[in-house]
Amino acid sequence: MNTAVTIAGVTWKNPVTVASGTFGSGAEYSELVDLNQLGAVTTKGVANIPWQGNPTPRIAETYGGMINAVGLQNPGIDVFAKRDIPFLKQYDTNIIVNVCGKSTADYVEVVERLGDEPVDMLEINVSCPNVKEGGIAFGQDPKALFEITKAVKAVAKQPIIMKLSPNVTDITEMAKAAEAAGADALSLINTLTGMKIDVHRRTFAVANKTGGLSGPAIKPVAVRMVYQVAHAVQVPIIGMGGIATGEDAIEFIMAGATAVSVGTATFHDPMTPVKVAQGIEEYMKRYGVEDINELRGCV
Amino acid sequence: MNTAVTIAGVTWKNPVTVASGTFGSGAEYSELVDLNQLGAVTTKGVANIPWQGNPTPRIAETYGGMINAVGLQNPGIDVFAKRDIPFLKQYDTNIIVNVCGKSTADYVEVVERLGDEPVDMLEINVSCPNVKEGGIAFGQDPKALFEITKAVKAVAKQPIIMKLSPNVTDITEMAKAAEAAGADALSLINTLTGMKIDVHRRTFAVANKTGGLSGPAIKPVAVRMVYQVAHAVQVPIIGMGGIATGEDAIEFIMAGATAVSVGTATFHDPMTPVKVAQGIEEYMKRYGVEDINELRGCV
Amino acid sequence: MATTKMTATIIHQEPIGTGVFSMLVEAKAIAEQAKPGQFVNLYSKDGSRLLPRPISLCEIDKEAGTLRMVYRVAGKGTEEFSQMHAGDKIEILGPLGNGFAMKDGKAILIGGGIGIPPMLQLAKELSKNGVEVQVVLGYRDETFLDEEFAPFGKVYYASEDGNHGVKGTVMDAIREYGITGDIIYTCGPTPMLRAIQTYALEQGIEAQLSLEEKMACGIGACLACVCKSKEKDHHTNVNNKRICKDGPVFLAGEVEF
Amino acid sequence: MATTKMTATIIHQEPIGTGVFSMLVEAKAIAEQAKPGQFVNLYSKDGSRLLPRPISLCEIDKEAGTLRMVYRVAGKGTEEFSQMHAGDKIEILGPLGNGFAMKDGKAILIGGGIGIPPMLQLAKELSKNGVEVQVVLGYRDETFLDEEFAPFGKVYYASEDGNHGVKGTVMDAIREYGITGDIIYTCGPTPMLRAIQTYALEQGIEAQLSLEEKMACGIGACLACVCKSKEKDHHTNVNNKRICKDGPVFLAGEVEF
Repeated sequence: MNTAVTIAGVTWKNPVTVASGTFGSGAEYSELVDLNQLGAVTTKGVANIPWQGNPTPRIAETYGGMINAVGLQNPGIDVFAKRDIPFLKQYDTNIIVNVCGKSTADYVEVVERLGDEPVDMLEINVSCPNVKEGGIAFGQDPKALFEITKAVKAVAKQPIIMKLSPNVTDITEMAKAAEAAGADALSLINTLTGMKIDVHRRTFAVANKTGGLSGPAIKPVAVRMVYQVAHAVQVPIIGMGGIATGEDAIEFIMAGATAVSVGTATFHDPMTPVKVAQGIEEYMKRYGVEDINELRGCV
Repeated sequence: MNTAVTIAGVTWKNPVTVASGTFGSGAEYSELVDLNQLGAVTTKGVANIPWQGNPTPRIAETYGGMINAVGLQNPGIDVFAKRDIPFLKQYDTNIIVNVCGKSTADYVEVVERLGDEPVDMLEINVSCPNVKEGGIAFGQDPKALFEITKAVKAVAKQPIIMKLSPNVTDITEMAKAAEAAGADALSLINTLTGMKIDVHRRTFAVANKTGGLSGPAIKPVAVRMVYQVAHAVQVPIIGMGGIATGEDAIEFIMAGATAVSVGTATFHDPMTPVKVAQGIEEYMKRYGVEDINELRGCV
Repeated sequence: MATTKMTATIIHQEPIGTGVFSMLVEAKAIAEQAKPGQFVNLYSKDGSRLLPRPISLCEIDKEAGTLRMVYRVAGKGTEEFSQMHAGDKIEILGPLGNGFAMKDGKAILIGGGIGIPPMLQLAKELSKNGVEVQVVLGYRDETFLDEEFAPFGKVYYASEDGNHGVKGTVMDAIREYGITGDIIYTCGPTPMLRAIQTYALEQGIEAQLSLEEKMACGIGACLACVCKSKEKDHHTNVNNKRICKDGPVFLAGEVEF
Repeated sequence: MATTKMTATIIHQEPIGTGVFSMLVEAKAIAEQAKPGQFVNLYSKDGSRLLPRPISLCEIDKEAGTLRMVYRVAGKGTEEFSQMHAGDKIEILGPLGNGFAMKDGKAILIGGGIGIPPMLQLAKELSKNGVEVQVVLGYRDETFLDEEFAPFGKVYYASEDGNHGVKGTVMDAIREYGITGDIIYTCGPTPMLRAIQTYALEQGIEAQLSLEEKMACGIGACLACVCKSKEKDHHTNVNNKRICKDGPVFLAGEVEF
């Protein structure tokens, strides 16, 4: 039984990684989860310099999900490269570094800086709804997405995954722009922009007013977008949005994803990423699937 | 304590109606719910001629919600006007007729036809994601929305509510287009386009492949959009998307809605629309709110 | 025939087959109104599952005010129900649908799989009405509920593995045993219903088919659960009938599915 | 200090005040590791509520392998917990956070409202260590848990309505009763903690403050629950500390909140 997948030339032992921002750089969860059992670890977004992030409260539970407005707090590339990459290198898994920035120059700087680091793939976060200056501006305009992708690709030594925002009228237009600019893979979906109001306190539940909605609640939107994008471009897709079980992962793979990320569900049970990987194997056994790649886009 | 609200000159005894398509024309639910206790009844979409709708399965449960692809099956305006309007006239509530069509001419025909009928408001469905020929095409392009709104307004005798699709990059652009064309009110959000795959049968859970995602799962997206639109236009808003309790309704009102619609939650409990109206009163009593209109947009 | 939404109390629950459970609830207002072939909506307590599960009525005891539902665990909702115990409360809406129209003619009741339960109350009432009842039950392998039909008529079996009665389908059993009658009442999987529909139309005998479809409201408002009708339907004004409201029982001649 | 995710069994639960519950669970692996001021994540069984509820440890019995949590019903999650009974299972992750650093100096333990419970285990352990313990408890009106502090030290009260001890805040009680000590340990609402922070910095005595913030992961990964730190934090490389991981207990001089 083969669970290995290859994305932009990088082979993963199984198609499961974690969604950026839900898993730190893996150190905290490594006490509870065996990182060796994941196809890849995707780190929290890292910028060229340290970011303070947003004021608190940064998160709120919603029905079947949550909204977050952490605001990409991160220690900056220097501390990250010195501390987090060596930590992850101890494990037999791929390292995907999520890169964030406020300008094209910021992204390019981080991507260049990571060129000589022992990381396997870079995921470019152009879709965070919680940071005003950048990110999402690139993620909601196909031309801007094309330009940032091209700029990043020009300096990148690792395969580039562009992470797409679902807060658009036509996700395929965005996917095509990223592909045309040379993206090696796409990951989708980032969070849906949401808001929660605390009616008892008459105030916003997160200090940023809006936050990114994630969790099982949004899975149908994510599956739909993965399906649409898989029919619009040739590059591989890492699917995410509400995955909590092996069957959820299979659903994304059937929609056309090559791999999947587990995010919010990890907050409900730290073992979720590993359970999803195991659940994929159980599904394959139950239905006699020899190779996970057979299921991709099968509907 | 005042729970009455006025929308485009029409006064509702309380700010609660039902979301189009979840309540038929009220006849079935009238056996379980007292329609007199609702501010308005919003009917299922009606077209100029009968529509067959989509193949089955038309619905699937999702996490904290559901997707539907009923495809606007309806008996056509003639039967509707002869049977459903007189039925609803028996009750002390406002009648909002939801109008659907495949072309501008279709919409105009139904709106004209309803001009002499004793109905209070018309809601124009330009955002149904489940019908290929029309609807959503108007709802995702501000120019098309402007034109259809203008065409409808030119012949309308009742106030026109334009129902907006959430499947857009910028909902405020759509809201502004509808307002500029003379819309008297806006209702939002219609459903998010979603997909569910049955991994055991390796097929789509609804025959239409995609369907509209509704239910508490999407409430944060709906609240965010109502808040954005309330800050972008002057016309009143009927807010909807996942409302299941009085506090949910208050959340939408605080975000800027004048009234609210209860939809999917009615499938879980037929009494929900009435319970929401009661829950609003309970909230007002608890916090000493004299007039529901005080809470509108208070965050 | 008022439909009631209420909180029912579970009186008894037990597994009666692999993944098949029998639940008895006290729901007086619904039991008083219910008839064979109708169903109820059961609601999950878990907030992630909002839609009701439509479950057919297997037995209706108007005096005791109880309903019996026999159902198969097919997902998380029915799994949740199966873990409930006597004394637990469950939200229920019913009775829903039209139910079978009981006639005087010699009856063939055909149940397939989890379509078998609604035939039990029907068998009981027809038998009480003095009608001659023949029961044909189709199983994959393991049987359930079959012994309870014995008091009401002759019971014939078909099973896929051949361990019970005819190896094959209920249609094979009907042919094998030469079962004849004036009217067929049936509930079961779609291929079985289609075969019976064809058979009944060929034979020119009345067949009442209980159909199934994914439902939301359960009362005819949302138009999720339609089937195609041969003639334009009076209510919908198109060639669609609402399974939850106009059905679930239809005449073989009026629907296409 | 390994953190364990496990299924705990509820041994006992009872209300000990209006909307305040005391839950005792068997969770040996966590109890063995836990210390005063740490907390656990409790998980809802309802699929609509995915995030854990962080609950402070009120008592830790390493021999019995039990944990006691005293919590207020503040929403649907805690309401669900409050309806559980002995024998029920609950998912739990812990111990989480740093806990109090127990010192030798004469101690002032200050608890406000639902910040009172974690002070009980602390009082017990400090007392066992031979430290002189003074306890100041602040309530809105109704008291709870206060009698259980008596064996470990002198207990002072403040209440908003004045029915218990000083009418006013815990700071009013400290001034009114002239309470002095070498070190303050405290948990409670933010305004109270701010007042204590100011007081401690003015008086030049150590104060360990247990902070609260909306949390997601509970282990320091998601960066939801930060507070501002006076100095650049070693881990985050910005002036933010993670309440769930670096806290919840911080020195008065190191955080701004």
